[in-house]
Amino acid sequence: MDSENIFLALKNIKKTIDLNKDEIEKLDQAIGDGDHIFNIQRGLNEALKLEHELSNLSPEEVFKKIGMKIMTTVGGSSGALFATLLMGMSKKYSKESNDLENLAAMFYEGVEATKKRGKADIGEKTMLDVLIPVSLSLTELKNEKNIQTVAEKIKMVAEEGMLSTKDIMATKGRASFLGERAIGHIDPGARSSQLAINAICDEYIK
Amino acid sequence: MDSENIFLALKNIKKTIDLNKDEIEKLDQAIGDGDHIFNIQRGLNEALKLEHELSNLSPEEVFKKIGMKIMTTVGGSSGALFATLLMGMSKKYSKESNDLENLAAMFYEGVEATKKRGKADIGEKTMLDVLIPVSLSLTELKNEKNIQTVAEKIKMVAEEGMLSTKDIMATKGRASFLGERAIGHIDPGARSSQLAINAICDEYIK
Amino acid sequence: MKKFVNKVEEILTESLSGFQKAHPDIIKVNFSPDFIYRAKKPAVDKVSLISGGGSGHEPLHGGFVGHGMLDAACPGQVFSAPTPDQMEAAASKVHNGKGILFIVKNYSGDIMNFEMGADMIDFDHETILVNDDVAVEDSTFTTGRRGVAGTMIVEKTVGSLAETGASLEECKLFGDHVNNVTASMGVAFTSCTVPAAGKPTFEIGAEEMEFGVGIHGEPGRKREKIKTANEITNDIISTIIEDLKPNKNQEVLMHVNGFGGTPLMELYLLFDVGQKILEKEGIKVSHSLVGNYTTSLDMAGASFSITKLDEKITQHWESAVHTAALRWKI
Amino acid sequence: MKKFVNKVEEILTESLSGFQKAHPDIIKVNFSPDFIYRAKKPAVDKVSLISGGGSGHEPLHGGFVGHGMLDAACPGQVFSAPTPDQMEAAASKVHNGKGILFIVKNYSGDIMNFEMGADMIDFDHETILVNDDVAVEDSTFTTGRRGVAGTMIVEKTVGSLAETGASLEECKLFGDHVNNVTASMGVAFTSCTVPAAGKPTFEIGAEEMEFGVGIHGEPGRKREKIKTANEITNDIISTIIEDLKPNKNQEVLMHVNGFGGTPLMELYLLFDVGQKILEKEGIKVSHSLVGNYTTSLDMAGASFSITKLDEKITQHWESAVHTAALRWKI
Ligand SMILES: Nc1ncnc2c1ncn2[C@@H]1O[C@H](COP(=O)(O)OP(=O)(O)O)[C@@H](O)[C@H]1O
Ligand SMILES: Nc1ncnc2c1ncn2[C@@H]1O[C@H](COP(=O)(O)OP(=O)(O)O)[C@@H](O)[C@H]1O
Ligand SMILES: [Mg+2]
Ligand SMILES: [Mg+2]
Ligand SMILES: [Mg+2]
Ligand SMILES: [Mg+2]
Repeated sequence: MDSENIFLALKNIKKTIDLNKDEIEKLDQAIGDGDHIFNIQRGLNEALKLEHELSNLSPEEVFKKIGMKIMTTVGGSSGALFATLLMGMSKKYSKESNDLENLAAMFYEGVEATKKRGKADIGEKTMLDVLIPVSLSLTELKNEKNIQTVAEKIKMVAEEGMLSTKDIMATKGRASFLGERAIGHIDPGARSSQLAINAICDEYIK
Repeated sequence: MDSENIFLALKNIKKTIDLNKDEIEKLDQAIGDGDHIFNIQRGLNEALKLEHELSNLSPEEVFKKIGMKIMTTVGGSSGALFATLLMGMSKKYSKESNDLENLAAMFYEGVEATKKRGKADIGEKTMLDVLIPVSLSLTELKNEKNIQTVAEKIKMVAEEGMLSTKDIMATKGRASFLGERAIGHIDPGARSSQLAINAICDEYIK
Repeated sequence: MKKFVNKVEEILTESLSGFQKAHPDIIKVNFSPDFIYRAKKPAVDKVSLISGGGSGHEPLHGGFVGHGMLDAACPGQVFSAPTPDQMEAAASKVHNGKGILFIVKNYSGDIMNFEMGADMIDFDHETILVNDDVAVEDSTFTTGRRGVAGTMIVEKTVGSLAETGASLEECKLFGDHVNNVTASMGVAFTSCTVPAAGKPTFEIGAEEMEFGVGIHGEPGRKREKIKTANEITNDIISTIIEDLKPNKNQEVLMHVNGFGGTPLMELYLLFDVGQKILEKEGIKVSHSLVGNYTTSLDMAGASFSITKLDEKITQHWESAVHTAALRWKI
Repeated sequence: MKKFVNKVEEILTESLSGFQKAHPDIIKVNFSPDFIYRAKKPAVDKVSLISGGGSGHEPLHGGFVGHGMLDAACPGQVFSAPTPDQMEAAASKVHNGKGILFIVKNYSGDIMNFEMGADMIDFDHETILVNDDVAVEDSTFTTGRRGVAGTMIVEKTVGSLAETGASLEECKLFGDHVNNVTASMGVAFTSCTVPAAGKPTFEIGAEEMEFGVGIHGEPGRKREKIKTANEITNDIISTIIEDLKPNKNQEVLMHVNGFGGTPLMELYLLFDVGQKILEKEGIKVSHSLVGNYTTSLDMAGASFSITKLDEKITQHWESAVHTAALRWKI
């Protein structure tokens, strides 16, 4: 894991998000306020601008600085949450571990911080319905040798999590104001999180 | 000429105006502010409410009171102008004259007052392009015995006047602000005046 | 039509009734004939300022009745000049010994109805005709230019002068002067919808704007493709400057006026752009007003009004005012 | 999209720049991180009030910075909560020895970003969460209700209390109290258009309205056929009354707030209707505010906010205020 990998992942995420812009926009228009796509696009653009500045730093520094950049440029719920996720992740990087072990530990820490920030948990129709299952699966799979297997599994888990947001009411975030009217709509943050995870996984699936 | 005639004429005018509502509305929307139809409909409704109150009064009183009602309920250019026309007309009624003589003299007086009120004359793309020629024709025809001939002639003159407003620029009224952009549109006040005159004439054409 | 309305014919009466209830400390409303007047009689003998015009431009004029501005306002039906009996009744109510000054926007309907009202009163009176809209060619042979958002600048400054006890003649001269050094122009993105009509006054394409639009949605100079805020402001300001011919270092008041449907955020953006353009011309924007003051119902769009300031205008712009829509130093 | 804009990404910066130029006597703007703060430091040591939220609701909150209301406001991107560094920088700038009181509308994004900002400062601080929107069910297990137009009532009254030198705790308690006795609900006829999106946030039929809409164009209680002003107001006021449970003879402040695209004429009409309905219930509207204060860009529609008055709230509502958007007794 190094700065180059991380920025490659970011670029892949950006590509996927841009490709799915209209869908994400519509999801937040349906049960939110319509800004989610602009928030994450702004965040990705700002993060990518850091590529040269961060090119020689350690992964923990890279995650921390990207997290701070997102914290100071995105705003909204997703800005606070994704910044918390990334800054949380930066805390658990260990030179001693391999990439998958690192990722599992870091993601776990990041997701825990995100849960605290959002005062939310699984089943509340938020991005956590993707992030939590993914974190749990990563922990389970952290010793798996075949990275493609991991990627395929994670991809599936993320998609299931994302889809699970469709038929429930929201109890956190803006969609919670809608009560039953939110049923039938996928949560925008769950969708963007799943797309991001997808983009990372696809790099390891031949 | 008595109160009954006058209210019959008003009712006929109202019928015609209502039938041509959309066209009049569009004319003032094109080169004015779109209120002309509502102004004249409001005026006609208010005037018609006076029917019983004025039923035993002399024609001069009837014209005067209708004029005052229009003055106090219509507003806009047409309110001021039609009120001036009617109040002007009321001044020249003479018991000694026959109806056509009366009408010619009264209308002449009313139109003169209207010209003064509007500081306008023929050829400025206003209702005066209908009212002035009609007034002149009435004066010419005031001794004509065949009332149907008069009605037919006046109807024609009014229509010519109305149509003449189409291809000129306005130098008075709201349409004057448009300069060349007013060319090609008939003046709303000319159209409503012509329709009113038409409705009166039709009563005498079998 | 999407409006908060019970019966279309009652919209004006109900709105005036709400206006009276919302501002009992500042104004009172007389119904039939309709006019708005100050809740408190002025403490001094002063010239009484009366304005009015069609409704649909709120807060103009009723929102400007109160200390430091108007003594009364006569609201007509939406976009129709008020009737003479309103002016007569308002004048009789507010006359205060020093004559009546009518402030009238330059439209045939307003002029004629105010004239007829003036004919009905015995007090001394004068009329200021406001014609600040440079979108329209000026000519002595025609009706000339329209009166638009500059009207409130005339009402504010002359209102302040009147409050000092100045004579009718002085007030009239000063008002004409303010009008002469004020120029305005606007642009519309959408049409307004007159309640009685129930549909938009004009059609306009999704990419079009009406350049030089009037405050009743009347056509302006031209229909064109929508431009950037910089370009639009440039076009407007250069037309205004051509008319006002300000000197280098001239201090001006710049009023960015919303027509009703444009967010405040955009109006402040326009103010920023306008200030920069004027600065480049060496003109100093020393005073400002940004907001929806002379509206055209729900029309999206905005206008700029610029007044060349001198010491006297500045003083009377800055002075205390206490009305429903404009309030400072009091 | 029809907006006055140069580059969509610059709209906020340019608008803030114009805001600063238009009100140099009242506010200053700090850029990167963006916040609006008072041009003059308060004369007394006082609790510093900081609010903020997504842009697009102007004049909320920047228009309420000044004597008697806020010390600073942090504007986010359109409809996106501001970022924590803005709150941190604003707090450092305006802290005045007696602690910071954050006034936050009850949205996840605002709450989290304000929390993160608060974590970054060393001063004493408290937060008032405003959740006045009765369109939304309240429940301790969910996010609860939205914060809408009642926010400015909290800002006005707590701002006034802070000006007296009251402690942070006192201000926080009073703000929570005002929030508790304030309830709001709105209805939309059209959707707003977020500049970055370039098209309306929601589709709505020519005869439809969104009952209980949020100030970001979020769906409300239900989509229904458009009704008369009387019916709409009845529906809203009865929901508010159910929540506030006022006593007979209760005095209230009634705020009719336009969402941006609705003419003032209609807002005053709504005020008239609302007052009549409350009067029938034996409730006295003793204080009023009518206008576009908490907008949703160009959305057509309006909301009612009602605050049950007591002596203390009344006093702090009436007291002097001097901001860009609200100004009286000063
Ligand atoms: N309290 C919360 N906990 C976890 N996730 C949340 C919370 N609130 C919002 N979210 C997530 O944030 C997403 C919305 O992000 P965004 O639209 O950028 O912000 P906002 O809702 O402030 O406009 C939601 O779809 C949801 O996934
Ligand atoms: N100065 C004038 N002299 C004569 N007729 C005029 C004058 N000004 C306006 N008109 C007439 O009035 C008509 C417009 O009436 P209306 O729409 O009711 O009033 P407004 O123009 O005030 O909105 C014009 O079509 C024109 O015929
Ligand atoms: Mg959102
Ligand atoms: Mg007209
Ligand atoms: Mg008119
Ligand atoms: Mg948001």
